[in-house]
Amino acid sequence: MQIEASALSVERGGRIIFADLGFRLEAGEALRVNGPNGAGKSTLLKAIAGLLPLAAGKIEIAPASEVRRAELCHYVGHADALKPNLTAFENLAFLAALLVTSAARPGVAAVEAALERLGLSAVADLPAAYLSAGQKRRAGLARLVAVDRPIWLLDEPLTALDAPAQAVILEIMAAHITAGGVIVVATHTDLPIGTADLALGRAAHR
Amino acid sequence: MTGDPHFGFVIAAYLVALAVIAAMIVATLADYAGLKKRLERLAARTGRGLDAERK
Amino acid sequence: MRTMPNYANPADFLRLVRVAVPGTTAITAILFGIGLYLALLDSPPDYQQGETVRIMYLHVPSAWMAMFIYVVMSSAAFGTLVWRHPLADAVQKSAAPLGTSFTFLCLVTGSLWGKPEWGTWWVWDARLTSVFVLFLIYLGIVALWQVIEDPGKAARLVAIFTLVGAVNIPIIKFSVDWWNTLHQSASVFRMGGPTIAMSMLLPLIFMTFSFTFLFVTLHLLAIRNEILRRRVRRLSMLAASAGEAEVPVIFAEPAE
Amino acid sequence: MKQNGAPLPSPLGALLVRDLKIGRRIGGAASMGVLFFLCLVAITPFAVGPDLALLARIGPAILWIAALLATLLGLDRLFQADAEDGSLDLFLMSDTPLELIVLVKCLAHWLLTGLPLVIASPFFGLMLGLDARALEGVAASLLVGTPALTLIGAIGAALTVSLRRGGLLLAILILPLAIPILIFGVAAASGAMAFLTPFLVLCGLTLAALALTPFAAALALRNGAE
Repeated sequence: MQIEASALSVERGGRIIFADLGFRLEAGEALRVNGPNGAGKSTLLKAIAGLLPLAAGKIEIAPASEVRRAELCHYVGHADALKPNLTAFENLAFLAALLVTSAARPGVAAVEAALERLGLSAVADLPAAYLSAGQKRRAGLARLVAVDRPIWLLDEPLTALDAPAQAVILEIMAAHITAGGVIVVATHTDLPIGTADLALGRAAHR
Repeated sequence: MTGDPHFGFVIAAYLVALAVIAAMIVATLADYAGLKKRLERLAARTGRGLDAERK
Repeated sequence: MRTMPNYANPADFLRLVRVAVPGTTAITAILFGIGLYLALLDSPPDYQQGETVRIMYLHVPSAWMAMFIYVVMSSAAFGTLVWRHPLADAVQKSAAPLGTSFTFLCLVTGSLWGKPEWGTWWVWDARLTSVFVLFLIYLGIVALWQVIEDPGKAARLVAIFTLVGAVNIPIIKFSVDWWNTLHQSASVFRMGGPTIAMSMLLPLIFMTFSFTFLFVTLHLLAIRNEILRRRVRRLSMLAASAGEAEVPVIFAEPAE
Repeated sequence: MKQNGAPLPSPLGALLVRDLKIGRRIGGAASMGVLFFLCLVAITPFAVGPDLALLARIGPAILWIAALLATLLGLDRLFQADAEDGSLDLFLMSDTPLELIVLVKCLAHWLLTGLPLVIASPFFGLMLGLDARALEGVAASLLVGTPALTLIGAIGAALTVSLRRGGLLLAILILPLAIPILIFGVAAASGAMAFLTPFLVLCGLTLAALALTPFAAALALRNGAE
């Protein structure tokens, strides 16, 4: 698994967010994207996920597969994609069912294991509205564990999490890297796992 | 009394009344049963709940 | 020495319910027994309408209940806004579905009572139309309860709407009556005329009291339900925060 | 192939169950459509007068206009709720085509809003003095027509997904497109002699909507995504 982006540029609302951006990630590598707010970190992640059109440049994945790039990616944005009046389990079970791919067909056990992994099994049958911000964030991240997708695109995954919870997330990210996955993470904090760095902001104002 | 041609309407009215009243009673009691069950399940988890009711 | 039971305190109120409900249930049963006997067996048919007048013994009491319950709900709403007490919220919330049901019963029995006389299931008679508008207001209140998540906020917002509704009901009543006379519809619907014979008044009184006591019983039970529902919500949140504490610190183990 | 424990439902099945659950639970807006429909029907006699003969003549039109407005004004949250909490991005990243996802969301919306309208219309028709035959006509035409209203309305919902006050704009956009459905719907509902022809045209319109609108709505969602 290798992902390479070259001469990327994305435009939104007539404004060039960033231009002529490139990076290459081999299996088992992580890329940390940092830069001031509004430098386009989220935009880059969404562009990689295929949620936003590219103004220029291209993103290639080797080995080439007929599956859309979006179906190889997990994207965790600021919003946790949780419906307040559904329970944590119902939310995650739906997302797992939605994001199923030919390579990974999680069952109910995988959903329960993911909740267990994120320390949410005690609150699994409570409506998401009752969860704290930290629990909601962990519930949002639980889909990373429930459905196996190689490319992880994480936007500020550690916000609203206390130290033990952050440790769990870092642990999961480390596990994904050692398993040969790829992570692009937008964050201000430095990460204990080895990452290449990509600074946005200066490039955007060329 | 039942000779009146419109007697059917009287019966219908009393049946509807019975149905509405029965529905209210059943709904209230079923709601109570459901809440007690959930309270017992929650009490088992947080150690309060039902005994708070018998305080 | 046990302090005076303060029924504003939910726990004391729950004990009141356990004590009072068997009593009111018995009274309701007795009243219904007598009322139904009088209404169905012991009262004469109307010289004009014949047997269908017996529907009046359901229609009029349920119309009275629709108004009575709205008054109960409005006073509870006033209590919610002035004293912000959860028990007033429970009284107000539990009354709404009961009021809706009695108003629905009033409309259906009114339609069944009118059908033999007018040949159609519904006539826009002034009184029936006013009850119908009251029914729409009740539906609005029940819908509003279901849409707002936080119980405290819901109670205050619904209380405001209930009181606004209460102010508007007389205005609606007046304008519907005027509307009805303006388009003087062909048939005039006579609801048991001003002077009801004693033989008909008695069953009417008994049925009205039995409906009222039925409501009191159901309302006490429904208030208890609301108290328990709020307790379930609080305990669920407690369980959630309790769950927060148990983040399994498992990063020590090697990744599986 | 990782396969463990009981299998999860198919993506579309899971989506349908989820939307139905959300609609019916606290905060869900399942019964709003029917109540709004009832209010619209209820206010007409106050404007037109209590004369049942007149009401019977315009009854089918009143019921259809009420159904049209109730459906359209209930659609603005169809995609907006998902867009706000991030679910829409995940729809775009699923291997299930967005068009089918749109179709399933319309089905869920129709089951919660459209179908109750069809079931309630005969009862509300009684208040407008409709006779049994007219009630059947209204119910049948609504049964076939409301799906088309939901489908076309979904395009409007997709177009206004990122707008703050999308609800009214949705109605303004979609009302002109819904005119054919309204014409043949009311014609079928009140058609004293010719019920079948307008009814079949209405079926045709609905089938066309079923086939075409998901593509338009999906396209709008993809382009609207910020």
